[in-house]
Amino acid sequence: MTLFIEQLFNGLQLGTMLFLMASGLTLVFGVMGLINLAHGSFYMVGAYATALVSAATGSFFVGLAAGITVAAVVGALVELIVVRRLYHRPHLDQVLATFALILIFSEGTRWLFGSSPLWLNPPEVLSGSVNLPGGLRYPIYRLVIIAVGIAVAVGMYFLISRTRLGMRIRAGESDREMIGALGVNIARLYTLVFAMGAALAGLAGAMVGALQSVQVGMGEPVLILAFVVIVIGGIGSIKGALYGAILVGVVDTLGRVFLPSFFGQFMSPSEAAGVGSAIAAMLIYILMAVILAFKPKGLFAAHD
Amino acid sequence: MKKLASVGLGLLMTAATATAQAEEVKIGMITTLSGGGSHLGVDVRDGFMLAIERSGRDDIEVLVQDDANRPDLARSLSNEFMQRDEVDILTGIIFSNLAMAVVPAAVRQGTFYISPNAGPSDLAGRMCHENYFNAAWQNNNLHEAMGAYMKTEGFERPLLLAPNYPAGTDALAGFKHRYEGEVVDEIYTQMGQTDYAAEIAQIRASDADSLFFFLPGGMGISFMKQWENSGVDIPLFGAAFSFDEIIIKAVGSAAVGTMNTSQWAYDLDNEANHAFVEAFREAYGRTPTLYASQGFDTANLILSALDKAHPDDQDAFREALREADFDSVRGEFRFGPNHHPIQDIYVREVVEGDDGQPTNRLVGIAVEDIQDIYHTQCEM
Amino acid sequence: MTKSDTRILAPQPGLPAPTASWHDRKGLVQIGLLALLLLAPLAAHFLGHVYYVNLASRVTLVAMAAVGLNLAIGYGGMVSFGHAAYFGLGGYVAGISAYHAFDLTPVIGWPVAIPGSDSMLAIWLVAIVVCGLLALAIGAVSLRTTGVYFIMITLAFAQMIYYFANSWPTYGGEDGLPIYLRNTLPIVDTNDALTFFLICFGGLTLSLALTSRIMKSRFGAALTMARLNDTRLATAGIAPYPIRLVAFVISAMITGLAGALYADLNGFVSPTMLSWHMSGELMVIVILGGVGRLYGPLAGAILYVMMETLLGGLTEYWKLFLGLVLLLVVLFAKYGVMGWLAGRERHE
Amino acid sequence: MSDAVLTLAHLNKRFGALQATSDVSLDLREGEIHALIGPNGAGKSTLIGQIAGGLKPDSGSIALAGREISTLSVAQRARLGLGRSFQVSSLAEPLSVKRNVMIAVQALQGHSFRFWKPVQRDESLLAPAMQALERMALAHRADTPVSELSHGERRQVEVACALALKPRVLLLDEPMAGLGPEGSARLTELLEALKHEVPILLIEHDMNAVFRLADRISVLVAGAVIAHGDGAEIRGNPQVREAYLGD
Repeated sequence: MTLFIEQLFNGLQLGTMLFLMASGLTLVFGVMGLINLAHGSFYMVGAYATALVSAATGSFFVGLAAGITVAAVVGALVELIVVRRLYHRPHLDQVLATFALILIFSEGTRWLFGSSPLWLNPPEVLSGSVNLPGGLRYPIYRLVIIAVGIAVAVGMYFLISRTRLGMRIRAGESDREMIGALGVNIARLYTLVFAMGAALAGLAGAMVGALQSVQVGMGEPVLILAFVVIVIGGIGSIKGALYGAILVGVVDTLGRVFLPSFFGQFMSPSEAAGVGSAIAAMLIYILMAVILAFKPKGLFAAHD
Repeated sequence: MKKLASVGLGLLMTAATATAQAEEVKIGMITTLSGGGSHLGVDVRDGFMLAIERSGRDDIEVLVQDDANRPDLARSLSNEFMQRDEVDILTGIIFSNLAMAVVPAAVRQGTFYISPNAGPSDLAGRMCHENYFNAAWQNNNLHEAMGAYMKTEGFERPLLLAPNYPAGTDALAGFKHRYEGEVVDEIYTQMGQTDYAAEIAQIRASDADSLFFFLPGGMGISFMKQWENSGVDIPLFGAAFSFDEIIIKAVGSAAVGTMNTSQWAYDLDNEANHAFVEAFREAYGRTPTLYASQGFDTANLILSALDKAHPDDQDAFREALREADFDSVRGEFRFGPNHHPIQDIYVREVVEGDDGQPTNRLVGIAVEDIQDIYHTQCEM
Repeated sequence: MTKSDTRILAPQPGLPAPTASWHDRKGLVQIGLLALLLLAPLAAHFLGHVYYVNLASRVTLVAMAAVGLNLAIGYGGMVSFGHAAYFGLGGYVAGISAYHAFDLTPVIGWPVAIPGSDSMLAIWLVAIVVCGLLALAIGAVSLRTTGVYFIMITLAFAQMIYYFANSWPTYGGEDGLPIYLRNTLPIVDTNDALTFFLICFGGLTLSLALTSRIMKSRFGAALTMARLNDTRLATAGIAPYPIRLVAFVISAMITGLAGALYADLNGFVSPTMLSWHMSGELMVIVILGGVGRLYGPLAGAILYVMMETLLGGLTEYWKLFLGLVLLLVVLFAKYGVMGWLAGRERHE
Repeated sequence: MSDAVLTLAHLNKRFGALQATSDVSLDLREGEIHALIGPNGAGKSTLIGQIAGGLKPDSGSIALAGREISTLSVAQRARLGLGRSFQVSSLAEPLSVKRNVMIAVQALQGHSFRFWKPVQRDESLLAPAMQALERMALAHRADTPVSELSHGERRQVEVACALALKPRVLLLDEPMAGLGPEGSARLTELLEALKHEVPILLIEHDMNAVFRLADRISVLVAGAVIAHGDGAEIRGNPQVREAYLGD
C-alpha cells in the first residue's frame, strides 16, 4: 500500500512537471493559435542556464533565477524574430518552422557547450528525504517540485481570472480580432504570453535538470509528453492542461510499475517484464487515442 | 538544380582523383558525434587520432563522419566510405545496433572492420567474420565480470535494472551468467527514460542487498542523481558504461562509493598507459575515458598491423591484426579465435578526487582472462 | 451561351491540354527533375561510382515516401505527423519476411503456417496491404478530429508503434533487424546497384503517375473539395469522411511501399524508421519541395539528401544549417522549391 | 397539404438557456416560394442548420417528400434532393466555377470512388454542370476561378451548385445579402423563373425581393413562427409590424 501511495506521489510529481510545460504550450496555442514544437528547447535553455550560472556562482537559487530569466528572454527573442511571422500561417508551416528551431537550438547548444552533459544538483537544503505520515519516505526535492507545480497552477488561475493581463488573455482566446479592436497592444501581449510560456518551460527544465541530466535533446521526450497532455486536456485550456498533466503523470507511472507484475500473473518474469514495459511505453498514447476517439476535442475543449 | 548537379559532378571528380594514389592507407571512421551518446564517439575519435598523430605516419588518411546514432545513416555512410572513398579499413561505431547495420555487409564486401566499442553477441558468435576484429570487448564482458565480482564479495540478493532493449537484456543475462545465483528481481525500464522515481520506490520496497544496473549515457546520470536523494541505502554496481569520467562528473557526489567493472583504468600501472593518459590530457585538457583508451588501442592495433602489411594484401594484414602485436594501454591483451579480446577485467571504485570531483580509482582484478561465451558459436 | 462555345475559349492556364505541359515551365521543370534523377546515377554507374547510384536510390525512395505523404497533406489537407509509421512498417515487412526466409522459420505458425519470403513482389504486396489496413484503422479514428488534434493523434499512433517496435524483442527491438541478403525479383539481379535504382525509379514514377491520375479523377475532385471546403462537398451530397479516409489509406500504401524498398536498400530496418523524427523529415521534404505540388516531394528529396550529404561532409553541426535553411524556406519561400522553379500552382 | 415537399413539424432546439427554435412547424409546396423572414437573432440560421443537417433538433420531425430526414447526415440529405446555398459564400475559391458545380453533378451520379477517368474530359459531368450554370446565366464564367468573381456572381454560382443536384427543394439562405439593387433585381428574376421547377424555401432580409417573390411568408421571432400568410396578410399583421418596426 505504501508502495502504491509512493507511486501516486511520483505520478503527481511527473504530472506537475508536465503541467509547467503544458501550460505554456496550451496558452500559446489558445491565445495565438500557434503550435510550438520548439517549446522543449526553452526547457533545455532553462536547464543549461541554470547549470552554468549555478556552477559559476555556487548557488542553485541564483542559477534557477537566471534559468527562468534566460528562458524568458530567449522566448521573447524567438517570438520577435521568428514566431510572430507564423501566427497567420497554416499549422503545417508552424510545425515545420518550429521543427527547424529545434534543430537550431539543439545543435547550437551543442556547438557552444559541447556534447557532454552538464552538472547540476539540487541545492543542499533540499537534498535528502523526509518521513511522511504512514511510514513513507519521500525525497524533499520531489515534494518541492510538486509544491512549485501547484503554486504555478494557483498563480495561473489568479492571473487569468483576476488580473488585467488575464482578462486580455481570455479575450484573446475567445476572439482574436476583438482584442485588437479594444485597443490592446496585441504584439506586446503576444510577446509577453510567449515569454511567459518559455519561462515556465525554463523553470521546469531547471527543476528537472537537477534531478536528471542536463544535456542536448533533453526537451524532446518532455515536449511530446506535453503535447499528449494538452491534446488530452483540450488545446487552449489551462484547466485541461492541469488535469491532463496529472492524468498522464499518474497513468504513466502506475503503468510502468504495475503492468509488468500484472503480466507476471500469467507469463514468465522476463517475458512479463518485456511485454509489460512495451505496453507501458505505449500506454499514454493509447490513453490519448481512446480519449480523442470519444472526445475529439479533448476533455476540456476551450473553444472550437 | 544546376548548381546541385555541378556539385554532384564535382564530388565525382574528387573521388576519381583520390583513388589514383595507391599505397596510402585510408581509414573510414563512422562514429556518434551528435545526439545522445555523442561524448562516447568524441572520445573514441580523440583517442584514435592521438595514436595516429603519435605514430608520425603521414601515409594514413582518416576520414571521420557523424552517424548521429542513426543506423540508417551509419549504413549509408559505410557505403559512402566503401564505394566512394574506397577505404581499406572501417572503424568507429559506438552502438551495437549501428554495428549490426553496418558490419556484416561491410566485411562481406572485403573491407576490414575494427570495432573500438560495440561488440554485439551475433558478431562474436554465429555471424563472426574473418575481416571483423573487436579491440574493446564483447558486450557482455564487463557485466559478466561484475556478476563474478559481486558473487565473490558475498552479495546474496542483488536486484537488476536495465532498459528494455537488446543490450539491456543481454547485460542482465551476462551478469547472471557469472553470478550464478538467485536475484531478487529484474526491473526493465524504458529506453531513454529520465525519471526513475517509480523504479527506486520498487527497489526500496524489495529486500535487495545490492543493485546492479546498466543504464548507459544520460539515463545513468539521471538515475544516480535521483538515487542519492531517495534515502535507499544499498550499494550500487555497474559496468563502466555508466561510470566514465564524464558521466560521474555530471552525476557529482552521488556517484562516490559506487563500484564498476572496466577493462581499463586511467590509473592502471603500465608504461603504455602512463604515456597515453599524459598525452591525452595534454592534447585535450581532460582525463581520458575508457572509450578514449579503446580508440587509442584500436588505432595502435591497426598501426601495428600496417607495419607488417598493407590491407590490400588481405591475408597478410589479417594475420598481422590477429597477432595484436602492440602495447595495449590495458596491459595484457590477445585475440580469441573469434577475433574478440581475451583480457583481464578490473574493478574500479568512484572516489572523490584531489579537485573535489568524483573520479575512478582502480581497486583490483574482477576476472582474469575473460573470454566471451559466444566464441563457441563462431565458425571461421 | 452554348456548351460548344465554352470549348472555343482560349486554353486556360494550367488546363492540361495534352501537349501543353511539354512546353510550359512547370512541365520542363518536372521533366528536368526526373531526367536529373535518372541520368545522374546512370552517369555515376558508367564512371564506376556505385556510391552515387545508391545515393540516387535513397533520394528516390525518400521522394516516393514523401509522394505518399503529399497525397495526405498536400492534396487531402490532412497534416499527418505520423507517416513514419507506414514507412517503418513497410520496412519491417521486408525485414521480417527476409529474416524468416533466411532462418527458414514461419512468420506465423498458427492457424496457418505463413513462411518468410525473399521475393520482393510478395513483400511489396504484403507491405501495401498491411500499411493500408493500419492506415484504415488509424485514419478511422484520427479523421474524427481536425486541425492540431489530427496532427497530434497521428503522432500518437506512430509513437505507439515506435515504442512497440522498440521494446518487442523478437525482431531486434531497438537494435533493429538486418537484412543480410537483399530480397530478390525474378530475372533481374537486385544486388546490382543500378538495377535496384531502376526498380526504385520505377516505383517513384508509378506513384507520381498514380497520384496525378487520381487527382484528376472524380475521387481527386472530391478530395480537393474536401480540402478546400468540406461543407461544400457535404452540401453537394458527398460525405467528406470516407473520401478522406480512402485518400489517407492510399497515401499510407505508397509510403509503406517506399519503406519496404528503403529497408532493402539499407539492408537494415530499425525503429528509427518509425520515429517522430522520420515523420518530421518526410514533412520537411514535402514542404521544402512545395506542398500539394506533384513533383514537390522529388524536388524536396533531392535538396534534402544533397544538404544532408554535402553539409554532413563539411561540419558535424550540419543540422544547425539544415534548421536555418528550413526556417528561411518556411518564412520566405512559402511555395517551396517547386514554387521557386516552376511558379505558383494554378488550379484548372 | 398533400403536395408539401418539405414539412417541418414541432421542431425545438435549445442552446443552454436559449430557446433557439421553439415548436416550429411549416411546409413547402411544389411550385412555390415560401419566404422565412425575421429580425436578426430570430433563429433563422439555426433553423436552416437543422433542415440541412448541420444541427440536430432536440425534438420534432423534418420530412422531405414524405421521408423522415432528421437523423440523416448533410451529405445524405443532399443526395435525397435538398439543395442549399449559404449566407456566407462557401465555394472553393481557387477552383473554377465549373469545378465547383461539377462536384454536385458528380454526387448525383453515384459514389465518388472512381479513380481513373479524368473529370476534365468527362462529358457526363460537364454537360449538366454547364446546364446549371446556364440556368443562372453564368456559362461564360465557367472557367474563371471563383476568387475572381464578383459578389453577385458568387451568389449565382451558389444557386447553380444547388441546382446541379437536381434538388426536390432549394434552401436559400439570404441569397441577396450584400448585393446592390442591380444584382438583387437580376437574382430575383432568375429565382422567379426557377420556382416552377423547384420549390424554394427563401430566407431573406431584402423585403422588396421577398414581397415580389414569395407566395407565402412565415415570420420567425425569438425562435417561434408568429405569423404566416401571403404578402398582404403579413404586411397588415400587427405583431409583425411590432417585431419589425417596434425596435
